[in-house]
Order: sequence, then C-alpha cells, then structure tokens
Amino acid sequence: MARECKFSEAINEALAVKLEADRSVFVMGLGAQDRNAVFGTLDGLAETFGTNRVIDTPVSENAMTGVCIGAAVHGMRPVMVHQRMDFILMAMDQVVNAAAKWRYMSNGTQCVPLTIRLVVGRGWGQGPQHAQALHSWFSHIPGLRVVAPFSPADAKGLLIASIEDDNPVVFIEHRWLHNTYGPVPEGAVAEPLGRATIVREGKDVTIVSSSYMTLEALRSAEKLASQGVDVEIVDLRTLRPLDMETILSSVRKCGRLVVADMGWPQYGLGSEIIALCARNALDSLKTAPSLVSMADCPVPTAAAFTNVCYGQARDIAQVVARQLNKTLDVETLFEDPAGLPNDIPDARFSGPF
Amino acid sequence: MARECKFSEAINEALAVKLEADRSVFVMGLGAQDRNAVFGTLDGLAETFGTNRVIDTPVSENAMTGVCIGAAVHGMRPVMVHQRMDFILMAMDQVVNAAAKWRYMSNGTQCVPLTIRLVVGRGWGQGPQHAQALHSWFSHIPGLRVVAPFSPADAKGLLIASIEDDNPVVFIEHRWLHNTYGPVPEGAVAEPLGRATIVREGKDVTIVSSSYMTLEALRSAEKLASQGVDVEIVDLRTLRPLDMETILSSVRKCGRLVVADMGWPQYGLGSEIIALCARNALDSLKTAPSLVSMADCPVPTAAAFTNVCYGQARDIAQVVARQLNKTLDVETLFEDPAGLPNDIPDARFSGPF
Amino acid sequence: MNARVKKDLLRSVMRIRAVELEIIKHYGKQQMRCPVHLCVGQEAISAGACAVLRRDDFIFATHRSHGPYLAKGGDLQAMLAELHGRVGGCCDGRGGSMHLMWPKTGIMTSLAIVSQGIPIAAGSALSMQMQGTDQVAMTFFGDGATEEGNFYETLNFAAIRKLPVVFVCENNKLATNTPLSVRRPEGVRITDIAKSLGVHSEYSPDGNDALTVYKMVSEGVERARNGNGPSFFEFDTYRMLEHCGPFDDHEQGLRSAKGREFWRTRCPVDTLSRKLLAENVVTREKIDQWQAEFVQELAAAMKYAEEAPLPDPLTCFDNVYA
Amino acid sequence: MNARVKKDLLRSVMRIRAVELEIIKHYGKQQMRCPVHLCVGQEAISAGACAVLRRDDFIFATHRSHGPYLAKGGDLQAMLAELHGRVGGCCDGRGGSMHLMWPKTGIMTSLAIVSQGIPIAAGSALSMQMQGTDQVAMTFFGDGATEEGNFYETLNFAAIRKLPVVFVCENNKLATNTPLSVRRPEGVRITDIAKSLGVHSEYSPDGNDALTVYKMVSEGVERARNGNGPSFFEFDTYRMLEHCGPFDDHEQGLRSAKGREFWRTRCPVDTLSRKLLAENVVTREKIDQWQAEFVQELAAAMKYAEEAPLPDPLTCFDNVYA
Ligand SMILES: Cc1ncc(C[n+]2csc(CCOP(=O)(O)OP(=O)(O)O)c2C)c(N)n1
Ligand SMILES: Cc1ncc(C[n+]2csc(CCOP(=O)(O)OP(=O)(O)O)c2C)c(N)n1
Ligand SMILES: [Mg+2]
Ligand SMILES: [Mg+2]
Repeated sequence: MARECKFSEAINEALAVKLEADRSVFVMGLGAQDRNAVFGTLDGLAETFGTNRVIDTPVSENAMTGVCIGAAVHGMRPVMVHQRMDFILMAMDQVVNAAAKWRYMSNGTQCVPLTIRLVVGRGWGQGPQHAQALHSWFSHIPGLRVVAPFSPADAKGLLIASIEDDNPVVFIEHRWLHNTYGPVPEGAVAEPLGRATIVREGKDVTIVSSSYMTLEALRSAEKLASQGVDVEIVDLRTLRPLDMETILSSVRKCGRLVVADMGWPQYGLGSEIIALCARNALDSLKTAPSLVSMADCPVPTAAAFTNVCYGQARDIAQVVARQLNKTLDVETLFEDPAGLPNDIPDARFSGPF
Repeated sequence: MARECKFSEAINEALAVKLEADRSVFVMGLGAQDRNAVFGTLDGLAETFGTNRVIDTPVSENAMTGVCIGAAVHGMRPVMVHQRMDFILMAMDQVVNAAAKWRYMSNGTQCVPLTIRLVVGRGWGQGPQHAQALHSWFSHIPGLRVVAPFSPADAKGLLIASIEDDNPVVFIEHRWLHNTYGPVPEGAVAEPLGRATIVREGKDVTIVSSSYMTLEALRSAEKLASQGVDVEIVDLRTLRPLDMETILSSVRKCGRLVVADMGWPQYGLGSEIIALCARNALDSLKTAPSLVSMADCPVPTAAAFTNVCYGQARDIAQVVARQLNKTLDVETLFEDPAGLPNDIPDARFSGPF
Repeated sequence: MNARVKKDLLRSVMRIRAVELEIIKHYGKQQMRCPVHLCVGQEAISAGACAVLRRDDFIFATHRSHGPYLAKGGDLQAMLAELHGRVGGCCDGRGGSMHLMWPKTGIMTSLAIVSQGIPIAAGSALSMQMQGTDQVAMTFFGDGATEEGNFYETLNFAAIRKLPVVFVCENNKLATNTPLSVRRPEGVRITDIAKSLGVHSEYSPDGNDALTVYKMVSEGVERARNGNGPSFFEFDTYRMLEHCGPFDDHEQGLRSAKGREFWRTRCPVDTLSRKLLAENVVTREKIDQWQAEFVQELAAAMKYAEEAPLPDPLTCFDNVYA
Repeated sequence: MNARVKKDLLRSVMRIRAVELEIIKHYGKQQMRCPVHLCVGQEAISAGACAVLRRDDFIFATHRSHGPYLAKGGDLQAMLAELHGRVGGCCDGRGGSMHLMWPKTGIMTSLAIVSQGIPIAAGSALSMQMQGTDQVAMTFFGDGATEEGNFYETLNFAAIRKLPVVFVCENNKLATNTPLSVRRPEGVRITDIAKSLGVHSEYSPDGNDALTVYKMVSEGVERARNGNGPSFFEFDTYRMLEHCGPFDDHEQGLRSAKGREFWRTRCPVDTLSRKLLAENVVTREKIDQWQAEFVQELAAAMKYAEEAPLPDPLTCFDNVYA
C-alpha cells in the first residue's frame, strides 16, 4: 500500500528491497558509508547489508566504474552512486566506450546490468562544477538507458526496474527532489522503463518535462489554471528510450508544445522533443514550439543569478501564454509571499549540499 | 593564392604557419613525433619546430588535457591532437569541467585558448570504440566552440582561426576527409568561426550538413540534379555557435529541410537543426523535416554492416525525394560501377587506420 | 631560518585561523550562500609552503582554498565578497569559496573537482619552462586527490619534462567522511608512490608545523627554480571541522575524539606561537597586536562583503566566451 | 616444472606464432578488413601466463588480443571468422581483431581503449570474491596502459580489497610508435610503481621465455586463488612488427635494427624449442608434427572464415539493448 514518503526514502527503499532480495545487487560509491548517506538515500544500508555490499571507495571514479562493469558482466547488479553528476565526467570512457557497447560487441551474449545514480546539484552556491545536468549526453548514446524520475513513487519503482534491467542505466536524481513527498507503494514493485506519464491532463498546451522540471511545470499549471489556461503535462520519466507515443498523442491533441528542461538549451532534451514533434506531428503544431531550459551558460555560484539561470514555473507560464496569445502578468501571478530565496528548495533546507 | 591541396596538408600548413608566427603555439599529442604524423597532418613539424614545441606524450589523455589548459591559461596556445575522438572520453572532466568553465568562473579575466583536434574514425573495421562522432556532445556545452570543416580550405582557415581564438575550441576532422583535395589559399588566412556556407545553391530542399557529410550531400545533389531536383546545401562548418541566419534563410527559401549528420540520431545535431527551424521557421516548413544520420547503434566492425550503419548520399537522396513526393530509383541512381567496398574512402586507401 | 621568516609564518597561520573563525561566526546568517570547506587545523601547510614562493610564482588550490589563498596574498575583501556572492568578489560571485583566485599575486585558481588542478598546475609549469622564466608552479591537494588518475599521470609527465612544479599534499586522512584506511591499503604511503614515479618526494608527519613545511618545501622550490624538476611533499595534518560547513563533526560519532585530542596538542597556531615566544622571536605584545589587526581588517572586509552590490542577474550571460 | 607443462608451453607459443604468420600471409587479400595488432615476438607472455590458469578463470585482453585469446583456449575458427567480419566470428563480426572473446574458456573480452580492461578485470575479481568462488581474473596490457589513470586507480583498489586479480604487463617499450623513453622518466620501473601501490609486484627482463613467465605468474595466481590478493608482473619483450598491420616497421627508420637483432636471439619460439630439444623434453619429430597440425588446422579455419556468411546488414540494430 502507498504511504507518503520522501523521494530519498523511496530510493532507500528500492535499494533495500533489491539488496534484500538479490545477492547479486551491491552498492558502491564514495561516501557510501558516510553519515550523510548520499542525502539520506543510503541510510542504514551499510549497517544492514554490510560493508561488502555497500562499498565505500577511493576517489577514483573512472576505475570504480570499470570495476562495476567487470562485476556486472560476471552476474552482479551493481548500483553506483555519485554525489554529483559532474564527477562522472571522470568516467565517461567506461560508461560510453565500455558499458554502452558491451552487449552489442558480444552480439547479445554478455550484458552489463549496471545502474549509475547521478545527483544533479542545485542551489546554495553549487556553482559551475557542481550543478550540471548532462542527461542529454547520456541520452545520445545507444546502449544506455536514461531514467529521470519526478515522483517518489517513480523514484522507487523506476530504480527497482533499473536495477533489474540488463542494460546499463543512468538514473538521474535532482537534488531538489530528495526532500519532496508523495505516496510510495510498499514492497518490490517495479515501474517499467520507457513509459512517460501524464501527470496533469489538459487541452491547451502540452508541457513535456522530467525530473525536477515536472515540479515547476505543475506549479505553473496551477497558476495557469487560475487564468483559464488548461495545460497537459507529460512527465517523461525515461529519457532514453523516449515514449514517443505518449508525447506525440498529447501534442496532437493540444497542438502546442512547451518543453521544460533542467539542462542547457542547445543540443539537448529540449531540441530532441521539439524535433520529434516536428518530424512526426508537424501538421498538428498550431504555433512554434518553445523551450524553457537552463540558461546557456555555466552555472554561476552567486545566489543572485539563480532567477535568470534556472527555468522556472514563471517562465513556463510565460511561454505558454505567449503561444496562446494571452497576456499574463507573471510577476504578480508568481509572487512568492514567503519570499523564499531562489537558491534553496524549501525553507527547511540547510544542506548537506 | 589557392592551389590544390589535401585536407591533411591544409591542416599541416595551418599548424606550420601558426608555429612559425607565434611562439606561444605548440602541438601536443600521442604520436606527435611518429612517422605516421597523425595521418600526415604533423608531417615535418617536429623536425622543423623541435620536440619542445611538437610534443609526444605518455598515454594519459586526461592529465595531458589538464597540462594544456594550464599552459593556455598562462599565455600559451596549445593544439592537442587525438588520433580518435573516442579517446577524449578519458579527458571529459578537463574539457567540460575545467576548460569550458574557466573564462566564465574568472568573469573574463582569464581564458583558455586551447584547440583540441579530434579525428572521427571510419571504416576498415574501426568498430565500436574507434569510430564515434560525438560532436553533438561538445556542442551542448556553453564555453566550448565546435568546428567541423568539410573543405581543405576551411580546414586550414578554420584551424588558424581556432588557434587564434581565445576560447577552447574542439576541432573535428573526419578521417575520410584527410585525403580529399581542394583549393587552399597560401599564407596565414583565418576563416572566421561561426559562419556556415552555402556550398551549393538550390531551391527545392535545404540540406544541412557538416564535415564528411557535406561530401555525401554534394554527391547526392549531383544525382538529384540529374532527376530535376535542385537542392541547396548548407555546410555548417561551425557547430557551436550555429549560424542560425544562414540556416533559417535557406529553409525559409526552400521550405524543406533534410539534415545529414555523421553522429547518432537522438539528442544530436540532427535534432538541434530541426528544432531550430521548427521554433523559428515553422510556417515555412511545407513538409516534416528529415534526418539522415549514423544508425542508432554502436558502430559494428564488420564491413558488411557499413551500408546500413552510415547515412550516405543515397539515403539523403531518398529522403529528399520522399519530401518532394517523387519516386526515385536510388539503387540504380547510386549504383557504383567501380564497386568500391563501403568501408574505405577511396580505392587507394590502405591505412593507417 | 631567520627570525623574520618565522614571524611571518606565525602571523600567516594566525591570520588564516582568524579568517576561518570569522567565517564560522557569520555563516549562520546565511549570507555566504555557498559551501565552505574550512581549513581549521591545516593552516600550517598553506602558510609554510606559500611563504617560500615569490609573488610571481603560481599556485593552484582546491575546494579547500582559503588557506592557500590567504597565504599567497589573496585579497581578503575580494575573498569575503566572493563568499557572499557579490560584485567585487574575486570572481564577481561566479565562483564562491571553492573557486577563489587572485592572479595578481599568483593565485591562478581553485578548482572544485578533486585532482583537477594537478595537471593544470603542471601545465602552467610547462608554460614557464617554454617561456624561459624562472617561475615555479605549486599545487595543493588532499590525500583523496592522489587516488585520481590525474595525480599519477601528472607526476609522470612532470618528471619526464622536469617541470618546475611543486606538488603539496595535505594528508588529513579524510575524503569527505571516508577515512584513508578505506581508500589505501595498509602500509602504503603516498610519498612512496610519488617517488616511484620519478618525482623527488618527501613526507613529514609534522604538517602542522609551518617551520617544517617551510624548510622542506624550500628545497623543492629551489629545485624547480633551478631547472631540476618537480618535487612532491606529503604532510600529515588534521581537519578539525566537518568536511564542508562551519561545524565540528566529531560529536556525530563519525570520528573518534581521540584524533582530535592528539592533534589539538599540535595546533598550528598554538604550537608555533609557543615556540616562537620561547625563542624570543616574537613577543606576546606583537601577537596581540596582530590579533587586533585581524579583528579590524576582518570587520572592515566583512562589512565590505556584506554591503557589496549583488550582481545583476542578467550578467550571467557575460563572459561565457571571449 | 614438469615436462608436460613445458611441452604445452612450447606448443602454445608455436601455435600463436603460426596463427599470426598465417594472418600476415592472408592480410593482403583484404578480406580481414579490420586493424590487426599482431603479437609476433611477444607470444611467450600470453602462453606462459594463460597456462597457469584454469578454464574457469577469466582473462581480459587488449587491442593486441591474439596471444591471450589463443593461449587461453579461444576457438581458432571463431577468431578468424571474426577477423573476416563474418557470422560465426566470436562476436559475429561486431568486434574484429581488437575485441576477441570466448567466454566458454574464460576469455571475457578484449578492449581497444588503452587501459580500459584493467579496472574491468578487477571488477570481475570483485564479483568472484563476492560470489565466493576460487576463480582468478587476469588482465593483459602494455607498458602504455600503465600511463593511464586507470592503472593506478585499479591497483590501489585491488590492493585495498585483496582482489583475486593478476595484472600482466607486456612491456615492449612502445605505445604505437612512441618509445617508452618519451613516456617515462629515466630510471623509473613500472614494477616499482605497482609495488608502491601495495600490490605484490615482480619484474623480469625475460618476458620472451615462457618458462620464466609461467613460473612467476604461477605464484601470483596462487596468491590470488588463496585469498592473498592481487599481483602485478612486468615482462620485457619486443614487438617484431609494426604497431598495427602485417609489416615490419624497422625498415622505415623508426626503430634501430639493433633492438631487433638483440631480441631475435631471444625469439620465444626458437629459444624455447632449442631448450626443450636440448633437455629432451620434446623431439624434433614432435615439433614437426605440431607444425603439420597447425598447417592443417589453419587451412581449415581460414577456409571456414573466408566462407562463413556475411552478416545481414540489418542485424546491426540487434542487441543494442537486452
Ligand atoms: C572528481 C570528484 N569526485 C568527488 C568529489 C566530491 N568531493 C569533494 S571534496 C572531496 C574530498 C576530497 O578529499 P581530499 O582530496 O583529501 O581533500 P580534503 O577535502 O580532505 O581537503 C570529495 C570526494 C569531487 N569534488 N570531485
Ligand atoms: C585511451 C586510448 N588512447 C590512445 C589509444 C591509441 N592506441 C592504440 S594502441 C596504443 C598503444 C598502447 O601501447 P601499449 O599499452 O604499450 O600496448 P602495445 O600496443 O604496445 O601492445 C595506443 C596509444 C587508444 N586505443 N586508447
Ligand atoms: Mg583529505
Ligand atoms: Mg607497448
């Protein structure tokens, strides 16, 4: 049965369930035995399953990834975790040149059931080297699956499915989701990869989003509804393979498309979704599609920049209104009475970063 | 004055010219002093400029990239070279986390005038780990420039401009262009970055391509012309920043768009160009845009696969015809009387690979 | 070692400590909205090593950048403004605590990716060699950084080309909260690895003694300056606070208080001041005077930082490209 | 060492040589349309090291994969078909010479990115440890591979966790055409680096003697099998041909003929056969008989490979995903 859980608890449950059920599953990452437990997601696991199954490591991302690949090829199901996605750049060779190609090179006789959890940092001065969202990179690569859940339930179900999947899966967690709540089913329920979900039905404009941006899309939908605009939100959940069916049928219905992405605008998810619709649903498009994304610059550290740097509910509403030729006073509409600073997810937030 | 030169000679000339003119320029790469001279592009340079300016290295891509960054920040203009683009995956941290962010983090007080030459391998069984074209990855990253010339003249002019540019530039050379000929101006003539060029004017369909795919596009254009189809070819030359102006005005004129890309289809250059046009020229598009790309799988080694794996002139012609609702007997049209195998660029080709 | 140098070293460790304590005091106000990796307990290494350098020598630091930044002459106002994300910060707010830089005095940058600066420092040494200057490049990093391929690859290259670079490893036996014992096999010493790579390497357990650091590193800098190539120094030290942030993490059961007790007796500030007082190299009055100076300097700098203008958000698009 | 083992080693080096020569003979026909990194001159290391292993032990090879593949029992027909890009090749044509594999006898894969297989082999050893088997993982690599961060990072991890892995470095002093002298400082020995990382490490200049290799590696495998952790072996050897392809590159002025002359006197095949003939461990007749067997076996395998069906191009989309 579903109870309310935090996203980080949902991740923790998925890991505990799999560690319990399957001796071939193990967890590896720098800080795996650390009290912060990778933002709580590993809480208690080393204690319960031992330090031979929840493994802390040297600071050696590249070799550690290779180690996990080697173990995976020989029947294990490792779950790596990196506290920031930025650090995996040390290990791109192993991820892309080895893991993604392995099954193919062996013509299907071997496989790499490896899950790599990557946390996208944001806020409190993460800055240029600790806040990148490179999901589009991984999604470019045949041989990888890419998952980016929004809801706690999906975090659990999709992580279980990722671990059970025989392919290398890049599992992306936005730092600002870890403390969000939602109903999460008990037990070992996998949520199939490759399926988007409509988190809000509507008829005027399709918003395609994933991970944290689905939260921003939902916030914008609420305000837009108050202005008589009824958006539909497609939460992608899996970025590779994309659920073309769900995306296209929503766009065909609404005739308008906005993509809300946490990554950079060029050569990324935004362009991919727009191109997909232009190629397959051109005649349905009543207006030119739009993209709300990370600003096309490195992420500066100072809090003052965040409002411009990050695409937000307000920006989504703005482009939705523009597509509908509606004028919208977004400043008033999105005024925040709490006056929460823009570099923290909620008032209680005080790290760890 | 322009004479006929090979692409590899044009690269060589650009390097020689800059090494000669500017003491801050140096060349670094594994095999820099090797007789194969990185497919001839470094011929004679170590002899002329000495092994302190044309530096052979250990097999340490990541640190060597860092070394070049450090030198660049302190006033040097290093030109790194990698015999395959695949190897730079060892150094993505330095390229993306360091070089691309450096100027930004220093708010413009420092810069990294580093050029990284990457060779895209193809054919003769290069296989999954030696034939990747990851230009779209680099193009996703703010702070990097990405150049991918097609003609020998551009190879020279754009390489000179890349070396002179104060930003980190990823300079992409397709292995199958190294032996192609074209007129190349003498001297130190830079060709400005960021400008596409129309290599063939036409009116029916815009083909957007770059690097080796421009050659395929030209081949397809010739055959299409014989069938009364008049395509326009936009050779991008620079992939970041894109020359939106040139792309859009061609698409607005022709109303039809085909992208021919040497990379994978999802989350890549193809989608970027299509999305660009969908967002900015939706009303001009008479038909849904199309993409000819690398097959969406790792590159298998066996020669038998190449016909399906690589997008070619024939495939471009096919989608052009389809957009125009024309039936085209591509098999006959593109029959190769020489019967050249599909895994070598020309009959004389015998390595090095 | 002459008295002038000794005094300067004491003043340097004291000043670094004073700045860190001031940051701790103000961090709770949530105006320094960036992660801070404080160096309380580790001041002697920055102070000792940087004191050897000339102003035109370069250093490259890490996420734990405050010590090297201050020791190498980085501007205090610019540092605190940077931590506050303000214009006038040394990166105008773009970098924060992990990216401090002050090129005017040779602080080229600080980098937040573990080990990233190691080859970059070697590259700057390569440029010095190419340009025929007699400058030296120095890079600071932790024990954790030596586990990254960058470390070994760079030492090898530096040794091959005899680069004028000095590698300084602050071994606090922690990477975030993962102890060295989990990250290296028993009996392995980082210095021996560095040595095996062909780099002149030395180890000292006395990393909290700025005089020891100064003496050892002097030799390395001289070596580099004279064209005799790179050197590596490993100094044991102790991180008094949590990895990131202003608090002490011993209470949370992560580390035994024993380590802290041991290293408290080797506090870089207390031991050196005691020693120099005993040697009559410095007087209690002088020390008090310095403290007073720091208080004043810090109050002014903190005020400057807190009152500096916030960056115009739209300038976030500036300087992505040259 | 008993006579059976010696004879097997001789047969093994002879067979590897015979296969390489056959490939050279046929390469000009342009039917093997992939790069080939031949191991002529280096056969003793593969033969000696693999002879120590059990069938259920794993090996991981590099771009220069033929030696380990043949020595560990890889199927010859599947190998040649693979070089021909045909169905029935060990990867059905997807891998080519650089990616030979034959899991049935523990040849897990060969990887074309320098050093990539080193951590992967350690990972398979980790899985063996976790699964409680007494298998051993072995990985072959060149001197060049030891310059990649992967090498050091992996040895460190293997030592920490006492993994049952044996690292075998074939030091031919070349990476493509770049000599070791450009890639390592004078006086540095790779074995010392490995040792400094906490891995039991040994070096021998006699890498062309399969008996030496066998003896030394035996100890490492036993160590691994008994839970005593990883070991590293560095063997000097010599690449007789060009880096990639069937030709001799000495004529092109890249390498002095002197090295070749020296190493010719240490040919893995000739020296061992002479020795075993002198020891009466093997007879000339036996050797001739083997040669005849190789000729026959190779003729059949080459025919099989040349006549195997080409893959259906459309199957290129298969098996990207499970
Ligand atoms: C490549 C990379 N991996 C992981 C991290 C996360 N991280 C930040 S600081 C740190 C600890 C580094 O330890 P050490 O090098 O000893 O420096 P110390 O913090 O002890 O000064 C880690 C792992 C990072 N920034 N970069
Ligand atoms: C990461 C990487 N960099 C460069 C190359 C190109 N390359 C292929 S083989 C080779 C030489 C490797 O030398 P070594 O490891 O000594 O093996 P050997 O060829 O001598 O057997 C190089 C540099 C590569 N394949 N991968
Ligand atoms: Mg440390
Ligand atoms: Mg070698």
